[in-house]
Amino acid sequence: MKRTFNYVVMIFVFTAMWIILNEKAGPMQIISGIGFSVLSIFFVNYYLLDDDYIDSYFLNPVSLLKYLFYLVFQIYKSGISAIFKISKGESAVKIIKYDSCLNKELAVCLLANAITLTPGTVTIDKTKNQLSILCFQDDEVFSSGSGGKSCSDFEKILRGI
Amino acid sequence: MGFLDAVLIVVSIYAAVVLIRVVIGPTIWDRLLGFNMISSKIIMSIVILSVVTDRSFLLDIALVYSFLGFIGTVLIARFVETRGEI
Amino acid sequence: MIEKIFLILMVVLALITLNTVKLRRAVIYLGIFSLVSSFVYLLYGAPDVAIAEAVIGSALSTVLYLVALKKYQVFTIYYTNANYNEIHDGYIIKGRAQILRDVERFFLKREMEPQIIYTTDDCDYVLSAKNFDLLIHQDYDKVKMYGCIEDYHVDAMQDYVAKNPYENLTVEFVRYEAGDQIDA
Amino acid sequence: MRKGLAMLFCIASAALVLYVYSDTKIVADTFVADYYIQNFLKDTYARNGVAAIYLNYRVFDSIFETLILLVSVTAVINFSWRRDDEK
Amino acid sequence: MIIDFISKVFIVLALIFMFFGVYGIFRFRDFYSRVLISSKVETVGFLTIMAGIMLKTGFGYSTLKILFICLMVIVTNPLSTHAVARSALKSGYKISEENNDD
Amino acid sequence: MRNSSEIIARMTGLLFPFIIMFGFYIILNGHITPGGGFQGGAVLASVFISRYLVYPDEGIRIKSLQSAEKALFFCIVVIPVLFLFANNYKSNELWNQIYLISMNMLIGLKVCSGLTIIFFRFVFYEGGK
Repeated sequence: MKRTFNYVVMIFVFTAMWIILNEKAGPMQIISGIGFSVLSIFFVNYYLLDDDYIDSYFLNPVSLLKYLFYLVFQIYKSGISAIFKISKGESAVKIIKYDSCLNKELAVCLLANAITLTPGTVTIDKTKNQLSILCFQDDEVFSSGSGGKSCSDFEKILRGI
Repeated sequence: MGFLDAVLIVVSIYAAVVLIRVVIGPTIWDRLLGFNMISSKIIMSIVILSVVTDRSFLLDIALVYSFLGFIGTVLIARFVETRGEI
Repeated sequence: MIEKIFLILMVVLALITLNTVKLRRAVIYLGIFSLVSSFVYLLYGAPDVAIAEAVIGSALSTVLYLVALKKYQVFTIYYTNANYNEIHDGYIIKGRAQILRDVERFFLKREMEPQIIYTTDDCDYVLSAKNFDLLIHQDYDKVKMYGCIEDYHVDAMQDYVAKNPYENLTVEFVRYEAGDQIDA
Repeated sequence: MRKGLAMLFCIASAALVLYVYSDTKIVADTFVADYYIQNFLKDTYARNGVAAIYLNYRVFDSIFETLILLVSVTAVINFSWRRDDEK
Repeated sequence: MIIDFISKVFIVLALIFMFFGVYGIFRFRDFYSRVLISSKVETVGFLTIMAGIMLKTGFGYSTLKILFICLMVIVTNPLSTHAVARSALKSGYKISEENNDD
Repeated sequence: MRNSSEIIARMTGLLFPFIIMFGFYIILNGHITPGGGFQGGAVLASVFISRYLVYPDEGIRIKSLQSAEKALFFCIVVIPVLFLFANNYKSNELWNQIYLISMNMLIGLKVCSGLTIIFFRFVFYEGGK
């Protein structure tokens, strides 16, 4: 039941993308959009990926929107602090290991993507749910959370995905 | 010459300045970083051009770059990392 | 105005691509060239050609050039210097002493792709890791080169250095067998 | 020496192209182009002129283009032949 | 009128962000600082300039398309940065610091 | 997975259906907006290239792609002969639209299979030590 619901949500997303690309929302576009999204999902399942696309890549739209808003807010916050760093010109760098408290593979990858996207930190490597992060010497954001069991705000949002 | 035309010129001058880093960059990863930055600037200029000339189909080309632009960078980086295997 | 900037960029990129010796750099320059040329096609009102150039230049042609570069053998050279303990651009540019430039030119002439890696690690640490083909250690005017004894490229390198020696540098070759440990 | 000559040639041709671009308006004979631009919509019902030309007026062109792709695929397969390719 | 002014402010702000990104790529002296700061401030400038252009054009299909471009850039831009940084670290370009935590 | 980062592999898999839909969009709207058979086929072929980033092993059936390419080329030769040189439907708008869309589609699929074959032959069979 839940699987069918996920299929319907994904097909809806792809059809919306098709309508945006065509810049027209007539009946012809909707029918062809549904047809091509079903075709592309089946093609990806049978020919390109080993596992099922819906099972491994389904995203809850509500928490995805929450994640996006928080991500943009975070990007601007650290972007402004990055400007001060540029004008100061400091350059001491370190690598820290960060144990994430997430279980799903896709959520960990989205967390790594978000870490890379914020100025000041870049993800280098990932094994299971441990991330190696490259950051500045005086950065305190991730080194404080690595010892204890507390989750950062990103992970609280990403749990719902 | 409108406001957006001036913005277009400024963005292209930025791209030309980043090209200096691509040319003098001591290591090959500096060059790849500059390549990445120039590609994002080209996406910006295409979007601005489509607004200036009021042709919305030019956005397709920006979409092509945002979909497929990372493949070349990833492949070159992997080529350097594995020392000659692709 | 905008066309002129991008046309001049295209000419500059073509000249740089022609003038470079290392082929991996040329692949990157060609990637930027295809980006800029796609934008110039757009400016002159040919969006069909611009889409084709974008797809082909960003994904396909890069891959084909890299597959062609697989034929070249990559020769990994580590460079350590005792005088510096921090990597920055000045180290890389000033550290390019005459000897390193000669080594690079020598391998390029033999149709190999030298990949030079600058480290601040100790010489001993790099020796114990042993994922290099040639290690150059410089301490003011004393240069030591470490290479495997079965590598015939290093033999040719030794002959080359012996044939035209340097005035203010003493170059010494240390060869090790494939399996054993050496101490520096 | 050869590289210097090649650079000189490149700079000269670039200067020529920029000069031609800035100075004169060179346009080829526009007889065929005018006919196509005026009539392609009611001949072929395609709103994109390029598609009208390569699928209707010059359809042989695109047929032979795909033929060239087929021939090049065959050539690539033959040149990269390997011994365990047969199984 | 006021929306037009706000969009202009956004675009000028984006140009300032991008100027800092371009300045930072010449300011820092080693590769890792450059990959940490400059290429990311670039993304901030990208998002801001897209917001300004979306305000300028008003709501329509082209606005949705630009939003879609922004989403795709958010997904794919970190991938290339991650690949470049990882390639530099794996092939031996060492970090110039003595107390690494690994 | 030989030396490929897990993050790149996982996030590239997320993009597959989007790229496929975009390629079909470029092919199908080739007669209205810029694009067409060759460009859309190249986009579809780059899906297979990015699949190489996810699973770098031989999981592609090249033999079936070869036979598909030959069959598609046969169709490309036959359809203009049936339609364009028959002279009966030349002034009918609907038939013209169908002809344009089907030709674009065939050319796109053929270019996709051809470029995919070239890429995989080069990567797996050519250029080894």
